[in-house]
Amino acid sequence: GAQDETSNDQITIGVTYQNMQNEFILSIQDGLRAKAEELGVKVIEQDGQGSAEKQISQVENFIIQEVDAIVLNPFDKDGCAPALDKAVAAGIPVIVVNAMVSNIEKANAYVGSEDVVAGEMEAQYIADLLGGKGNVAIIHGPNGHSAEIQRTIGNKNVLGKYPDIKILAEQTANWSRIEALNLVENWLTSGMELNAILGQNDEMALGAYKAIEAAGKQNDIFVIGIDAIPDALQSVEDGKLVATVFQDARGQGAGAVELAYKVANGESIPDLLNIPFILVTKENLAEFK
Amino acid sequence: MENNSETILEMDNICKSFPGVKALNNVSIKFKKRTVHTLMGENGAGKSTLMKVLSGIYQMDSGTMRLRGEDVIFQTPASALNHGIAMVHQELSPIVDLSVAENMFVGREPVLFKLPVINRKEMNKKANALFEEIGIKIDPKRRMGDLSVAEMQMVEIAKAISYDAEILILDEPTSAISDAEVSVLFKIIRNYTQKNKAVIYISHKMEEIFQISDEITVLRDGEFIGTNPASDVSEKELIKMMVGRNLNEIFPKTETKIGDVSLRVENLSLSGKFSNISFEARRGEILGIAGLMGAGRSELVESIFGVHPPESGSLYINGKEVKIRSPEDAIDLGMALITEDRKLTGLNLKDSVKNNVSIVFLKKLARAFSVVDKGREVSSVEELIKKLSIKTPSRNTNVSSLSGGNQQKVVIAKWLLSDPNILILDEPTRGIDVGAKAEVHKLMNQFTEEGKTVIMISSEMPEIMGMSDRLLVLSEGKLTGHFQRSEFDQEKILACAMNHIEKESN
Amino acid sequence: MTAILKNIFNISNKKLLKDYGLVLAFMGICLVLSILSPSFIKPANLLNILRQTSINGILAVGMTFVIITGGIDLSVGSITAVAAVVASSFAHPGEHSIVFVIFSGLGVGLLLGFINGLFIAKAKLAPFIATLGMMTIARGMALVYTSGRPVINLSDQYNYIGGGYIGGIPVPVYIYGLVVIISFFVLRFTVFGRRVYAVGGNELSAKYSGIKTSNIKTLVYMISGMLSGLAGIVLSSRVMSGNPSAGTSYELDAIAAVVIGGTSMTGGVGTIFGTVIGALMIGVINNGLDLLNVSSYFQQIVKGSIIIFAVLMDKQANSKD
Amino acid sequence: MTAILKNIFNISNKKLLKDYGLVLAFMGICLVLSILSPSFIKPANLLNILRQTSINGILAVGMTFVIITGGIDLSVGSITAVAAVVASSFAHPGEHSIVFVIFSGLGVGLLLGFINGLFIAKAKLAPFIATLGMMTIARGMALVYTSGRPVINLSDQYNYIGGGYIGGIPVPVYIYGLVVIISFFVLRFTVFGRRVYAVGGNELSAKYSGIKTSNIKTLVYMISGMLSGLAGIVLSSRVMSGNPSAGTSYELDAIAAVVIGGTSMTGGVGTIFGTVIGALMIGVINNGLDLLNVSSYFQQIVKGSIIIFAVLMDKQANSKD
Ligand SMILES: Nc1ncnc2c1ncn2[C@@H]1O[C@H](COP(=O)(O)OP(=O)(O)OP(=O)(O)O)[C@@H](O)[C@H]1O
Ligand SMILES: Nc1ncnc2c1ncn2[C@@H]1O[C@H](COP(=O)(O)OP(=O)(O)OP(=O)(O)O)[C@@H](O)[C@H]1O
Ligand SMILES: [Mg+2]
Ligand SMILES: [Mg+2]
Repeated sequence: GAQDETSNDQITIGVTYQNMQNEFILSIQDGLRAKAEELGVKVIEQDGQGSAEKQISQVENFIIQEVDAIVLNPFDKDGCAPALDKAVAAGIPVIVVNAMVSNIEKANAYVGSEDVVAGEMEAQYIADLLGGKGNVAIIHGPNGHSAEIQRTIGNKNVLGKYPDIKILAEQTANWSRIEALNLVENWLTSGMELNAILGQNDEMALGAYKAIEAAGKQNDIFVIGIDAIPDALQSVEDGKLVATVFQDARGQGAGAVELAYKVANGESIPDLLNIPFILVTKENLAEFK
Repeated sequence: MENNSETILEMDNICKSFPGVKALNNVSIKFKKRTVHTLMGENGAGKSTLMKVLSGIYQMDSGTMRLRGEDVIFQTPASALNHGIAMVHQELSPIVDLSVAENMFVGREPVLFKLPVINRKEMNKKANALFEEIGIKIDPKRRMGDLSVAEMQMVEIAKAISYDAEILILDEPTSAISDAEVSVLFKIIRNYTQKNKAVIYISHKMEEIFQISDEITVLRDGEFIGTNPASDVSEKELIKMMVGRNLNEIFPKTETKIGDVSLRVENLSLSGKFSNISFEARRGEILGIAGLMGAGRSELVESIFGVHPPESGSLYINGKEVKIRSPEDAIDLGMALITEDRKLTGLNLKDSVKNNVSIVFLKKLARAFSVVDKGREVSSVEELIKKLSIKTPSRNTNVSSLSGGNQQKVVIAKWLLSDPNILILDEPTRGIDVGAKAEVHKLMNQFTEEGKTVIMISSEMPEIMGMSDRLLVLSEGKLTGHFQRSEFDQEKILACAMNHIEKESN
Repeated sequence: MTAILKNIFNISNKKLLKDYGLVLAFMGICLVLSILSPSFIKPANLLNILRQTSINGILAVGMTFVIITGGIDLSVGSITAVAAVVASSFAHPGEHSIVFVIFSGLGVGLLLGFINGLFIAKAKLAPFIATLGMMTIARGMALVYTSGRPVINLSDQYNYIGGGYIGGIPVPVYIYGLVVIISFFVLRFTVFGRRVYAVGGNELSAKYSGIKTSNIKTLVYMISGMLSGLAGIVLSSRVMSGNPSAGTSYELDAIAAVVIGGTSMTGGVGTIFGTVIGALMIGVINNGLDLLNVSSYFQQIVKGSIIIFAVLMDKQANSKD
Repeated sequence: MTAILKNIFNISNKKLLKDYGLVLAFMGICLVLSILSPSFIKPANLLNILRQTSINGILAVGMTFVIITGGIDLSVGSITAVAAVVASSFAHPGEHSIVFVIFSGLGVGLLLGFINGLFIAKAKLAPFIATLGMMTIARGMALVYTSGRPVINLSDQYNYIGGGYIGGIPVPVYIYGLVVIISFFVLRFTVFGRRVYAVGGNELSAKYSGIKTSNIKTLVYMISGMLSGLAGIVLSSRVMSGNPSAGTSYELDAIAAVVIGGTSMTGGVGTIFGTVIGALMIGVINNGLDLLNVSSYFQQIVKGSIIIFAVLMDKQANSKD
């Protein structure tokens, strides 16, 4: 009985998330669901499971189901562009949330900010801590994935400005804590003299910190992450991670569904809802817990 | 014969070694056209190896082969086939999911309009024509895996013949077929040699050999012993050449005291296989079960042994009713079943002689934490290797590298080690040499002397008549005859075996 | 139900019968989904399913050849990625002819498949190891080739392959259909096809019959490689970018489609028809669960259970005959 | 080189000989890495390698049992995740005794393995299908159990399992060592172990020899499941969080270790010793490439090539005898 699809009175919004095995995306979902309930809209949620191709298929399914609007949380900046094209061609409004697509101009609105900024923010904080001088390593997300690409661009945009900061090593740990832990253990035993490690997400930063702690170098190496997951916030509070980068996931989710609701009702909406990144350090931690 | 048969193939000083074994040592044989040349020798003498060298499966270490006077070396089976040498292998190797015709023509499929597209019609027609010509009745469209072992063997033979090769090698082709089919085969072989071609034949069955051979070569331990015209040698002489000593009685039945009933079977039925079978077997007795291929004998004993438990009927051991739901139950009740197909159900070809022999016995070798008592295991296995004179470089050799007959001995050893009270043997001497055969028969006798029971299935009339105290005959799943030793008569037994078939044809 | 279907499909038709348990399971799933979600049987959705199945479907066809010979190809996902980035890199607007672009993708797939074949057939490596190695190597090659960045800015012509329509039907569906028809024919009616079965069914016997088994084996990996190349082209043109991380873990879905379709992992047995049903079943389940808006966590539980259940049902049906 | 080593290892020792190609390849890799990176042979690094290998190593041991019976277990990674989240959920400070926590992880692994076993041994599903289904289902279960969020805030006691040291040696290394020793013993010296080989070598013949083959098969999946549970405990305690997406694609590394170690995918053949070398080889390569700071794109190419090369070398060595 719950499947009476698109009854005329209720607005239905299709949402495709990039990957629901990512804690951060779950927070977007939380915000989105809460807001949707408040607005009384029906949401059809799909998990892209880390595949642009899947997200395109899901948007195709939304078109078949004749949803009133689509919220697209793209996994792949380029690969998800056809999804947007298809929705536009079918006359369904699209709100893009949290991550970019290359043809963003076709969307009705973008909610969030660019990953490049997060990469810049963490690199800047580390550069400042190091006083513009020192050896760093970067732990990347999975090679070729959009967030990895953009955060890397951001990292390098900043580090490139400091001739005295050397990137001694870069390696992927596929967003995984255990892989980062193994990687940093190996780096440290190789005698690499590091002053800071940039994790492109918190899971990897936490793994890196664990290796550093075990090697007794927690006072020598700064570790920073991105996402502000609860575990990372706790770690910042304990003085372990020096900082993490917070993105208002709940705010993004809520904002996206709200814009989708409005556009489905024919209201006019802004084409950009900027929800900026915020650097979380011990000082401002209280706001995020 | 001699005058119009010229030499087609000479094998000269062929040597071939495997790790730990010198399988062939300077073997030289000449093969002639229009001649059936039989190779004989004990298990592991090197017969199959020599033929595999000839058909391009193994490469000889040294020696020369001259085909029609020209030196040849076959690097692959394909090149041997191209030179007109076809072989039926000792071990069946059907491609079960292809049709009969596809199996026959694999590697030289007839095509449509010179395209690489199979001409199925043509293929089936060719197969049919060949089957008709040589007198076998099998639908070429059937799936190979659905055939019985005997039918598969006939298909393999037909396949080899269809190459129309100059030299046709048959390595123990009759080990899986019945007398009726053997006579078909012999007709085929005669026709074949008439066409100015040579046949090389390998078998352990004496009567057959004298029936079909023109010349006989004996190998022993990889060495050439001698070639003789079949008409010039006696069975005794051959055996002596093979085993290097005199071997007198082939079926040395000893008289034993026949005791109580140890196994009683009542109204056993399994639909489609056999129905209403009742019999009893006594201590100290060898009970033979005769019948034609496919009569349901194997199914019956497998059923008793718990492999496919019967649908109805009851079993009594030593007078007590028992339920046997699995081979494990049967083994626990002191039964052993030596199955007919060693490759399929008898051996783990990926493991060593030792591990194959001890697998059933392991349970009794277990000490604390079910750890295997290795010392006892090794000594019992070694004892059996000696007792059955299993020809193997060591107990740790993989069984797959043993000759066919020695593999059969490993199966026998495995079941002897489990020390059963009721020993069931399904074609136990298939593919084993005269010496080993005598050995197996001696073992059966020893067994009964100890007051144990033996049930034996055999398709060889002399064997089953020679060894049994009593004989049951099965035909199409029904008991059609029951003979005391004093009443044994080959014709009567055969009549019972064909009971149903005759009724149908009348 | 079983009895009725047995009557409808004439029992004497053995071939059909062998597959009918699976077909029955497949139809059952479709029926349930149609009832639960009215969108499911809309023609547009059925086309969606076909298009969404096409990539895995193409890979599964190649995998069928490999598995019938008793092998396995774990590298299909990575080869898909290599072909995707190579073809894409030539597919910028106005640079190369579309024919050249397509051949580059197919060619690179064929080449990597050939290397797989060499290692397996000539160097006699276990297929699992050789293709596992290739899986890692090819992924690395795709990353090195692109420096880890997706190849973008592709021509409209190229995009037509994955995104175009002919007579209202998506182009990938035609491509998939063509692949299926040709493979079906090859496997069933050609000398090569029968030899694939012979090699998988009993390699020794095939060899003794004079078949160059190593050639057959090399060829099946080349076919699988080439079809992976094709999948890479379709995929990259569908997402309009050649991503070096594309195709990750595609091998599992492809193998699953083949095995669900009744092909035995030990070789010698299997059909393209079964594989198509297997791939469609996976596609239908993915699509249906999305339509029903089943939470993605439960989706996995449901999907796994359906696969097990479908194969169980197939076994039941077959064992009863 | 080969000749010298043949002399050093007395050739008559067959068992060693059979594995020595692999050992040689392994030693070769270690030698090269020691030369290229002086850090490689530091004791601290060797301990690192052992610790990093332990999780895959434990899974590979269970996989060895399964593969020797001729099966495969694709669900190990997902069962690892289920055990990780279940054990973690009981491991908050001061909530449950550590023994209970450990048993919960092992128990859930055992249970899921038992279900695998039932489907394979009793319902006669192809192991590939049954465990593929379980792979998906168990992953879904881990996600549902945690609502997709990692379980954090674990007790120090729990942390000790993956992060502690005894006499300077990491606890996971002891755990791995114990698993190896027990399994080696079981497989080699017990009746059960011998039956595992018998079932894998020829199931029918095993059956006729009075072995309850379905029990043996069920048991090996239970062992694999339980060891996956153990791996989940070690993993989650090592990173101090029970992540439902942990262990993704671990099955491939585990299978690779087993196959590199000389166990045949067709069953009947294999040793724990080989698997240990296989797992260590993967661990050493991962570690060495990190030490050498090889770019992560090239790492994949190098890693794949080394695996192929090592197995080739093993084959060479064995075929010469
Ligand atoms: N592939 C192989 N590897 C190792 N040893 C082998 C191999 N094939 C045969 N042998 C050995 O070579 C010897 C000769 O074996 P062969 O199979 O030729 O005997 P045979 O005369 O055919 O015996 P049977 O009558 O039992 O078939 C035996 O000792 C056997 O163990
Ligand atoms: N696994 C099986 N599947 C199908 N049919 C079988 C199977 N095993 C045996 N049969 C058939 O059952 C019948 C009885 O076979 P069985 O092997 O018991 O005969 P037998 O008297 O022992 O003859 P043989 O000397 O050939 O062993 C035959 O028609 C045979 O083809
Ligand atoms: Mg022989
Ligand atoms: Mg029989």
